[in-house]
Amino acid sequence: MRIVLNGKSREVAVARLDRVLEELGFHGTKVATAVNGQFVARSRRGETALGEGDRVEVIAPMQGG
Amino acid sequence: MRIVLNGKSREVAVARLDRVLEELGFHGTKVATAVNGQFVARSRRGETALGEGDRVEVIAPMQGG
Amino acid sequence: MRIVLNGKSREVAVARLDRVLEELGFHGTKVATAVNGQFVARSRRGETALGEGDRVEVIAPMQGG
Amino acid sequence: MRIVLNGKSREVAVARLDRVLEELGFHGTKVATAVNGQFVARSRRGETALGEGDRVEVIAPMQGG
Amino acid sequence: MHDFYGVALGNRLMLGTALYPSPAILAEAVRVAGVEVVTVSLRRESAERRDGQAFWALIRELGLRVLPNTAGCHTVKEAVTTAQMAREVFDTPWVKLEVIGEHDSLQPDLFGLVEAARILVAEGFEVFPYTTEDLVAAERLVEAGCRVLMPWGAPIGSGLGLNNRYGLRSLRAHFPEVTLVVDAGLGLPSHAAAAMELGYDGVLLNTAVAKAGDPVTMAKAFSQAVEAGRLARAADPMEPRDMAAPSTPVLGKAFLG
Amino acid sequence: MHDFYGVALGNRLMLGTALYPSPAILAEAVRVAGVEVVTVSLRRESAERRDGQAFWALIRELGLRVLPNTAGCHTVKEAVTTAQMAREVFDTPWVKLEVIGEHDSLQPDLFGLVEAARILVAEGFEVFPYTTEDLVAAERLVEAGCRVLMPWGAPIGSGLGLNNRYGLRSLRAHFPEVTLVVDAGLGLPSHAAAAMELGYDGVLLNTAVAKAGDPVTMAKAFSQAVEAGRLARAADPMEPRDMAAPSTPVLGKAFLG
Amino acid sequence: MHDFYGVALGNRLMLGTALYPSPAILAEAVRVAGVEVVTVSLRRESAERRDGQAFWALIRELGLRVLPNTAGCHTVKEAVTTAQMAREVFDTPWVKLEVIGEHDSLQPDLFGLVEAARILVAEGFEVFPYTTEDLVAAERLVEAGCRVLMPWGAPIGSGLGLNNRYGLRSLRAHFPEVTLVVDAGLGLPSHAAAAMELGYDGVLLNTAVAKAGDPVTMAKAFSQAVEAGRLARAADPMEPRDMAAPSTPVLGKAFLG
Amino acid sequence: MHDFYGVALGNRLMLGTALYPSPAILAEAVRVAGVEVVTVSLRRESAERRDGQAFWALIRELGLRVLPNTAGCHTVKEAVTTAQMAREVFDTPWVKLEVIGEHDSLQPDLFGLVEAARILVAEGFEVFPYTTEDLVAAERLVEAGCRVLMPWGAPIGSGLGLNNRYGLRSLRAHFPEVTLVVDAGLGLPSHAAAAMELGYDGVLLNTAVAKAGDPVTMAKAFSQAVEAGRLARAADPMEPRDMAAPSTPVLGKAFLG
Repeated sequence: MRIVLNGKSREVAVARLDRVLEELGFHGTKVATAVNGQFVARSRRGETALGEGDRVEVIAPMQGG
Repeated sequence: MRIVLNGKSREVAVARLDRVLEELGFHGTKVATAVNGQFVARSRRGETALGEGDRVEVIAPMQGG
Repeated sequence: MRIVLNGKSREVAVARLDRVLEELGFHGTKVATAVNGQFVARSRRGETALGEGDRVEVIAPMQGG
Repeated sequence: MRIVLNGKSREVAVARLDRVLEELGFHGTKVATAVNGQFVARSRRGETALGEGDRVEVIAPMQGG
Repeated sequence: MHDFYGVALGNRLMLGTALYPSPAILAEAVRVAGVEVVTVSLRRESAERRDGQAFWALIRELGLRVLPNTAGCHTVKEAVTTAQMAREVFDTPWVKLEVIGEHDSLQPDLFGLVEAARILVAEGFEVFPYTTEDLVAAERLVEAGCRVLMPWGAPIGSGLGLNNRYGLRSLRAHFPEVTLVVDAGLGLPSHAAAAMELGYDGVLLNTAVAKAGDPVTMAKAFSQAVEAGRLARAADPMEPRDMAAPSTPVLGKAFLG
Repeated sequence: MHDFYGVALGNRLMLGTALYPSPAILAEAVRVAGVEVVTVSLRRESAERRDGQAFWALIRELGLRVLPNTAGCHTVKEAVTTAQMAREVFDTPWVKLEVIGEHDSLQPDLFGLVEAARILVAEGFEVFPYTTEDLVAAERLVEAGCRVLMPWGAPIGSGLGLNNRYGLRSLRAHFPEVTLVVDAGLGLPSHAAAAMELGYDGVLLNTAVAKAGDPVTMAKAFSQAVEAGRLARAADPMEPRDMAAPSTPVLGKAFLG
Repeated sequence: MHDFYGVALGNRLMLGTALYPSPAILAEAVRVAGVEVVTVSLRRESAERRDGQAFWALIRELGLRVLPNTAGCHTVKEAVTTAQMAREVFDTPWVKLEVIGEHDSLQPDLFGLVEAARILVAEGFEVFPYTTEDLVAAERLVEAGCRVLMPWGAPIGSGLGLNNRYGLRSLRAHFPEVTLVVDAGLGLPSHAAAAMELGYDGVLLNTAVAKAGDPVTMAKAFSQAVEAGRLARAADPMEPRDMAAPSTPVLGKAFLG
Repeated sequence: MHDFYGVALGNRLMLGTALYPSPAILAEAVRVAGVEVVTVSLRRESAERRDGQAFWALIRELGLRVLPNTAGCHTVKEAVTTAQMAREVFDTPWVKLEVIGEHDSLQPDLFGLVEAARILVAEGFEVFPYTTEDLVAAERLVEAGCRVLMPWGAPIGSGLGLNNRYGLRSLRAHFPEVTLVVDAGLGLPSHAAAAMELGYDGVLLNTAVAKAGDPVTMAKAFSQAVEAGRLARAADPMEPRDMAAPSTPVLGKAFLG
């Protein structure tokens, strides 16, 4: 299934958001997620199934003013 | 019937707004009217019947900045 | 002999500036002196003789900005 | 005789300032003169004899702020 | 050149009509200054005293274009109703829209202002919103259909001048197509000239003229200052420079050492 | 009202004559602005080119009062000799006395200025000293016989405006009887209006007009601004206040809640 | 004394963490200045580079309180979602709420700001809104539940200082109970001191420190200036006066004529 | 780095000793602020009261370097004689040379100042002249042998701050080698920080501290502000810019539309 991760199209083998993050190499990272513009809390990643073409944002801390 | 004209309680003998204005001495004046906070155009005064306690505002040109 | 000390007329029994200072009660004070508008150094007080009506200024440290 | 006119060395045949001005082509001009840094009034040009190497300034109106 | 809803004004000074020592002085001030637009307002009329009728007669006599305001309105509803009454009484689609948000500063309520502007434009009014230098509010007012914006210079009646020149310059830069008028807070003609030098299209004031010792002379002074600022902008001023530059050419200076 | 050595001027703007794109534009600017006094200078004349004669013809044609300067003089001797020559050429006792002390800022040398002023006044000149806002120098210039003082607003040609308003206000307050003119550094008409609002009797400038994109229009702008500032001072401006005050009376406002 | 949602800060300077020459210099600047709060942001993470993880490690090392921002958000939705993600990542209810309305000036969109603030407060956030000196917007933000307001001094990164001192003073006067922080636009420590002298409770900046030739020294300078301004406000400054008053007593002066 | 006649000062704030509520508060203010130099003066001593002796004891106790002034002197002769007496009493070659030219503003008399400076330098004094931003007077004072100049910020005791920033900046630019101190007229720490940011080497004040509600705290505030300004100058501040620039990088921003 193809999703859009941080603006780039990616092929993923699984659908559950937590699994997707693992598959894509985010295990052990401090990140927050949004799917199609909606925030998805860490606690809810396990119950969040992605669909074809879903836009997933994975964001992390960054310098800011 | 009693109405409130420009904040003061007044007894009037008629109900139609145009008649009321005449009765209250506004004949021949350049004024605009509002009833209970709603603008009533000159053209519609004849078809506007006032009721007990209605608030009538009769306003005229004044200095302004 | 009368001199003017800090603007006030004073009678003094002696003429030498160092003696005058002593007579007037300035012994042991940190002061500087001027006679008739001219600075007189401490070292020269002994050789400075005052005359009738001389203006003597005796000044000391004071708050300043 | 050589003089310095407005900073440039010039040969002149006469010595009187008024004649020099004429010889150098200033007839009929609105100018003021100085010799060796001193102002020489128009009225005194006739009695002013120049000497070898004298610095003559001939100035006229100009734009100014 | 920017116009005012299709109306070209020769004189870019607009004057309020309040606070003058007398109607005669108001009339004379307006005449001497050659203003073409005056602001007016509305108040309750007394059938006996009929003050409003007298004032109206004076304004008609002056034969000027009037810009009715909604002064003192603190809600959208008040402002809209007042505008509707003003349109009928003064027979003009123009309205100086004021929605006051705060008592001490008489600062505009930008939220209510945008809402009221939308309503009035939809009803065919030509709205002159009394606003601040806020760029986003300006954008919304323009989207609402306002073709004139009137940011304050300083609080009404304060006479402080241009409190935020940066903001006013920025507003001018962001809305090159919109007619901009500095409204309120000016105290001296130099303030008015500066507003025009910033590229503003006009200046509206009242207190600084009406409360001057000699309102007629002050009206003339402001009128000339506004024109001076307008001309200066058109004449393309020199760039300021940090160092001096002799105006009198140095070349050819006599040597008098 | 303050005069200029017995001469009353209707127009309080004085213009320099340098740096204009052409003599024609200078002439037009002066005419349009209605100025009554222009500053002029002196330079070496060439018997061949006779530039000075042409300029003199132009000035005579304009029929204005001229104020010759001693621009570029850095010593008392230079300034005095230049003044003497200027008096003969321009046939006037007036002289704008400049003794320049510093190259980058063209700041007046107050020491040389006072000395030169004493000499020239003794020789019967009517001296217009180009000075700073320094109160002590002003006192000495007045003691020397100067009845006009011309403090700078900012360095010549900088266009920065009034760098030290406090100092200029203070100078005005200390010399109520003396004619005061802000000379040099102005860039915009609002600067000129502000100078007059401070109570100054006139404004002298050159670069801001001559170097504007359109000198003729800018000259008119400055002329109007100077007059606006003069009128404002005469009209007794309102006091600025920190809080707002409604211009439109609140009494009698309709209740439309 | 005003706190920040129940947190009392000893050091009233808050620093941004962006634009420093290196993480080491950021860390040193923060340490030397003794700041207790730094602003942070969120961006897309790359599973390979994991930049965010490195930055997060640095911040945890610094052991400071973080104030996550919603920089770059132009809509309410973006800002709210960003805030939600920030709360999870940084594990704090604090959020510096930015809803940008205009690109060149990065001016806050007051309309979106108030709407977003209402939503976030309802969700339990402790909102630090990046706003302007607008009094009505301030009123609505406070009504929405904001107990801290952060008006700009000037556009972000401009270094211009306090563009509208009148407006900032007015905001302070109208909201004596609210914690006020000047956020953005400061360029020099004197700007920061002035903000505190106006009665502000803190100063937040980034560019002026990060882009200084020596960020560490500049951070220390700002920290001291903020403290200086805070102390000055507490010490009840003298009233400025137009005339001079000798500091050295005149009484008893020697007569040396 | 500029020194003060061979003396390097760690703390660039110098304090006057007059007008404090009590000697104890003066002592505490000086201690808390960590100042290294205080100004003092001279007055007629009474053999009975011996006030001067008590003050002298206090100063000796503080163990600070003293800078005696010639406050209140209006003539060269007075100033010179006062300096001579001060040197003997305070046993220092340092003198803050004041020749006052005008009563209301306490403006320096630049003419008398230069003359007195020449005399005192010839007699071996190390002169700290209280002057204005005048460039020519500065040149003459330096030629006379002054290695420190102390231009005013505003009239003594006025608390107005820096009345002529352009002039002060210009003075700094023209005398890169000379030690420059802003003396008098400051009212707030932000004024002091600004003076140091302009590149000045120190700040001298009295009234703003002594007349504050809490002089001790205000002294500390000024001390920190002076240090903040000094550090900022050393840290090479960013250039101010007219437009905004995001501090938080835009790259990598999440798409949450």
